[in-house]
Amino acid sequence: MSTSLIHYISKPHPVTGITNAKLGTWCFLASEVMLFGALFSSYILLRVGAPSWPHGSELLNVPLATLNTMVLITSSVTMVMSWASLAMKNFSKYRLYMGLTILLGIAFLVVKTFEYGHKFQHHHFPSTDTFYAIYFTLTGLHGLHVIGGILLNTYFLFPGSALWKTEPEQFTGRIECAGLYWHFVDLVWIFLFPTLYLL
Amino acid sequence: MEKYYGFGLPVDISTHGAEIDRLIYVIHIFMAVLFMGWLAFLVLTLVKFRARPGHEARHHVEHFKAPTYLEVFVALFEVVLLVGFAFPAFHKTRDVFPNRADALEVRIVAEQFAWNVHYPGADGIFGKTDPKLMGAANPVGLDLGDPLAKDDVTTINQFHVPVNQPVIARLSSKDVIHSFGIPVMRVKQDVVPGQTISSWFEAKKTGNFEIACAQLCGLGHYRMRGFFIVDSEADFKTWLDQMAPKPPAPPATAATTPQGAAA
Amino acid sequence: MQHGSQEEIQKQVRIYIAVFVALAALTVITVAISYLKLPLIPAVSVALFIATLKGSLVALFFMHLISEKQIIFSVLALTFVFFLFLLILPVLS
Amino acid sequence: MSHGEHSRELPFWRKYIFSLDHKVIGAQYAVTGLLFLLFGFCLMMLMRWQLAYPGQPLPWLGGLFNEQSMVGGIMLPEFYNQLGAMHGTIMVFLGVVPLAVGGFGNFVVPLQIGAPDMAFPKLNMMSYWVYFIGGVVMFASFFVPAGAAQSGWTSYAPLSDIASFGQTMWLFGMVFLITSSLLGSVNFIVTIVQLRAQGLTFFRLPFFVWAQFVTAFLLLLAFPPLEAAAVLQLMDRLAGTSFFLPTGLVVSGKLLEVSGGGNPLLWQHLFWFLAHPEVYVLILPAMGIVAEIIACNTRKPLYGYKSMVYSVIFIGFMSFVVWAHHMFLTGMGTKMSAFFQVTTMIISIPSIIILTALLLSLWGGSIRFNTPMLFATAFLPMFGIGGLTGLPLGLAAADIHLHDTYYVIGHFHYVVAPGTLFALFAGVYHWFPKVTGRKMSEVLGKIHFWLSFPLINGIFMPMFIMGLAGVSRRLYDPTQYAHAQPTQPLNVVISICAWLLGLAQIPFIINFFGSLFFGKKVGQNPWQATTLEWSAPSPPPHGNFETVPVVYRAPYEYSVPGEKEDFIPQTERK
Repeated sequence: MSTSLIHYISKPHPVTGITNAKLGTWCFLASEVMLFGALFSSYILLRVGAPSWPHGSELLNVPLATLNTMVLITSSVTMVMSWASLAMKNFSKYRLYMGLTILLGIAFLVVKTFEYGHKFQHHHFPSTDTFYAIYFTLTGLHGLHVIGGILLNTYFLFPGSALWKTEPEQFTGRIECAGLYWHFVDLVWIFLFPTLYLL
Repeated sequence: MEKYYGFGLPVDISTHGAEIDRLIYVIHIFMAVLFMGWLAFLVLTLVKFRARPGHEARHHVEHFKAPTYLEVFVALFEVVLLVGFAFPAFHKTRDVFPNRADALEVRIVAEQFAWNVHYPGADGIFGKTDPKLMGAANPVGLDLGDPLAKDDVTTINQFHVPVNQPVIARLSSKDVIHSFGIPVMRVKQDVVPGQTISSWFEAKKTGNFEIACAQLCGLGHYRMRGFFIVDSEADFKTWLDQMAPKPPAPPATAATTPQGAAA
Repeated sequence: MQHGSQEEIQKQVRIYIAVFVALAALTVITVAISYLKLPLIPAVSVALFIATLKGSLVALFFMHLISEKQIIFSVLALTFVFFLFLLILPVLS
Repeated sequence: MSHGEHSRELPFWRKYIFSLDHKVIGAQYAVTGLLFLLFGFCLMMLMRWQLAYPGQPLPWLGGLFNEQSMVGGIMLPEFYNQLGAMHGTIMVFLGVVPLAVGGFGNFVVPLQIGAPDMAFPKLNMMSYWVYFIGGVVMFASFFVPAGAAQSGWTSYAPLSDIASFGQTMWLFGMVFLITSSLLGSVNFIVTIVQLRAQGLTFFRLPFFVWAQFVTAFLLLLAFPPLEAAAVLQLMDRLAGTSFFLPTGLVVSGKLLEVSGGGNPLLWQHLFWFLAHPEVYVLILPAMGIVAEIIACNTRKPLYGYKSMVYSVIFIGFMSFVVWAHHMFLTGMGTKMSAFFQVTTMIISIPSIIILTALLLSLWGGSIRFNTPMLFATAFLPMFGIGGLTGLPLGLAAADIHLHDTYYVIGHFHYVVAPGTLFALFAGVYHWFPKVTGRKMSEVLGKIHFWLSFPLINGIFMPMFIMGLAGVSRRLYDPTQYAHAQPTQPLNVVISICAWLLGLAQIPFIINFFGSLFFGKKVGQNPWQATTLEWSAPSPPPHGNFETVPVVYRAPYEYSVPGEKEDFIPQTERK
């Protein structure tokens, strides 16, 4: 494998102090900031230009979304705990926390599905008005990110964790990067929640 | 007949166009001088420093002062262009509108692929319009029940204006983005659906010119051509009278409130 | 960060729990405030302030930004500037 | 350290198709990019027939098209618009960027920084294949009912919102291309930051690496807003939302059944937020290539290397705050337009600094006029014309007359065609020996250059005259307008030059493929150059270098007084 020739995969670079994967993940997150930033910016533009704009809490289910916020925050904690367990060389605890993170991610999606289903039942679709259009687009794109995170974490829970036996340091680094992504998804939700539901 | 179009800029019959043309000329002279200087230096260098027996490259080359001066000069010249030419000319066309009382106000409604022109008629006030009423017979969706609409004149692709009188055009689009361009008037303004954008101009000469759509608007973009006719004051009045609706309008279809032309 | 000793990580874990409690509390607060039905400007300011606070907690502690290396801050600073440029966009229309 | 034996064990499909080696991926990108450039060029040659001889049947080829495109060999306006939109899209996103960034960047950057490969080889492979899928989607869109996208490469809404299915394909294709660019840019940034050889400080980097570094940041941060815009437009087209559709649209006499409330200008803002940095994505790698070739063939260091580096960083930064100069005529306020006019004028200054530095680099040299140098030298005045003609367009008042005319077409083609493309040709001739171990034919190369150079000017110079006469771009039949008739003979001149330019590429194609097998074999450093890629064997083996390179010097140590040779490689101890 050509990867064996490349430096700073598991050990940090002596000058920058970080591994390749970590810098790469942060660069990727930077692009994600611009993606969601552009959508937030579009949201502001459309809202400012609209003659009237509904208050999110009148149309959306705030208690359910609050529950979902809690679920996502908790999953962020379990995610960071799974990394901490690896850093403390406790692999079984890692599996426990990682499994919990995945379950919480799925729980988030299930709640989201109920929310969407409820909207569709009442004939509220993306085409209904600009508010629903931006609501479905933003939460849908965020949902896709959650699905991506669940797939990634599942990979690291099962087949990907074989690396722990051969390259524990590299594996811990990978989990830290997966965590960065997962926390970012949480962070986006932290801004989406008040923007769409509370304002 | 005077030649309007050729290889250079089209003839300019507007009151404001001279400033735009002056800017275009000044900047092109500047560009030509700068480019010729560069090119002369390039050719000279390529000949002087070509590889040949007995000629060696120099590792250390003295620091040149000239490029710094040149760059400072270019920067200053750009400031002059902006402050001296570009800002005032753009400001004049976009911000300093003529007095509405002295001007002819028209609505231009663009569609795929025609220019609908809506004159307010004798009362000087536009009748109410509604997208729901738009159709082949009523291209701007004029509400015929509105008393203010009774004297309104609409044409398709025939834009008559009087000479020596400012014209304020309220530009809107029914479907996609078009761009309202009259080359001889040095007027070009994107027409964005959902918005009404105003543009003004004043013709100095009479004649028969054309409106061109400058923004890709679909498969008929190339033939979205309108006629822009500058009449003498008397001719314009005659034309407008001729176009004015003769028979009394049918009874009102809906209760309406009079609505003036929104600024 | 990942090379910290066991004790350091144990200390980290306690911080994570504290951050979690803070995040949960802030969520409750922001929802509670929304029921007050403040006028738009104060409501937006308060909600965005709390969201920024929560976001900073996540970024600083969960994402370890508090002890991160210079290069990552450089990337993020650049991104932040361009993010601000993006926000010029609504002003333009 | 030699891993040559290891790679030989790989089966063919792992070595050449799904390869993880940056050199193979670079070559894949370059060849695919060149093929798309040829395809995009062919689209343009078809358009040129309609423009030169509107309404006349296309000889010989006319019968090959179905009745959706041509009737009796006469092109339909729908097909013309498809050709226009796809020519732009293909040239920019499938041709130039993949060749300049994916091809040259992938092949040359790791070699020039002394790295064994890119930081993430698997990501690199994915980036190529995602790009490939994007290309296939774009290409396939010609064959769907009602054909490919036809709303211009800019895809302005609402026209694109109500366009036929080809537009949906275009959007999906763009999502793939954007994703590919994002993956690539992450890889470039990490590689350049982390994997530089020992001793290779940032100010010892070849200028080409700097250009690629800044380009990677532009791709990373400018593309996501377009991705957001593409998502919004897909929602408009597939889920019936109205992000770009205002209330009360009447299309073909019928009120559109949508909720409305959207804003058409939102698309333009998001699009140009990407597309202006994208212009610099096209030009910066080209500047980098030209700088390398000029330093090597003048046998002296670049003039003002540091000021060039600072300029390129400044350009990258400023390119994010000029986007609205594409939108002066959308009804923007004078204050805002003043802001963007000022930023536009500011960004011209670093471009002039780089151009002047490259020009002054020739002074005092001993210039070898080989094929790469001819193309690189021609880049300078051509980019000069392209840059200067941007000035009138950057001033809102002059833009009133010139906006959306052929002047704009002439301007950006001078930047991208005789500018960037010439630099890319120069790069192909320059690095071909490194990629293959063989040199391309100088005779064919010079024929290629001396035919292409006048012809390409014959295409784009007349466009300025047409633009000043006020002729709009994207016109299927310009003779419909009285003001476009006097300049119509120029359209014939342009078209003939374009077709001849097509023929002038034949020597290049023969040279490219012929030299793969029959080119003169060369050693590792045929141009006596100093940068690291020339310290590796030609072609470089898997892992690139036979010994791990250590750098002791600045990138362009040519003609140092008192030295035996007129070049000192970066790896040579002081």
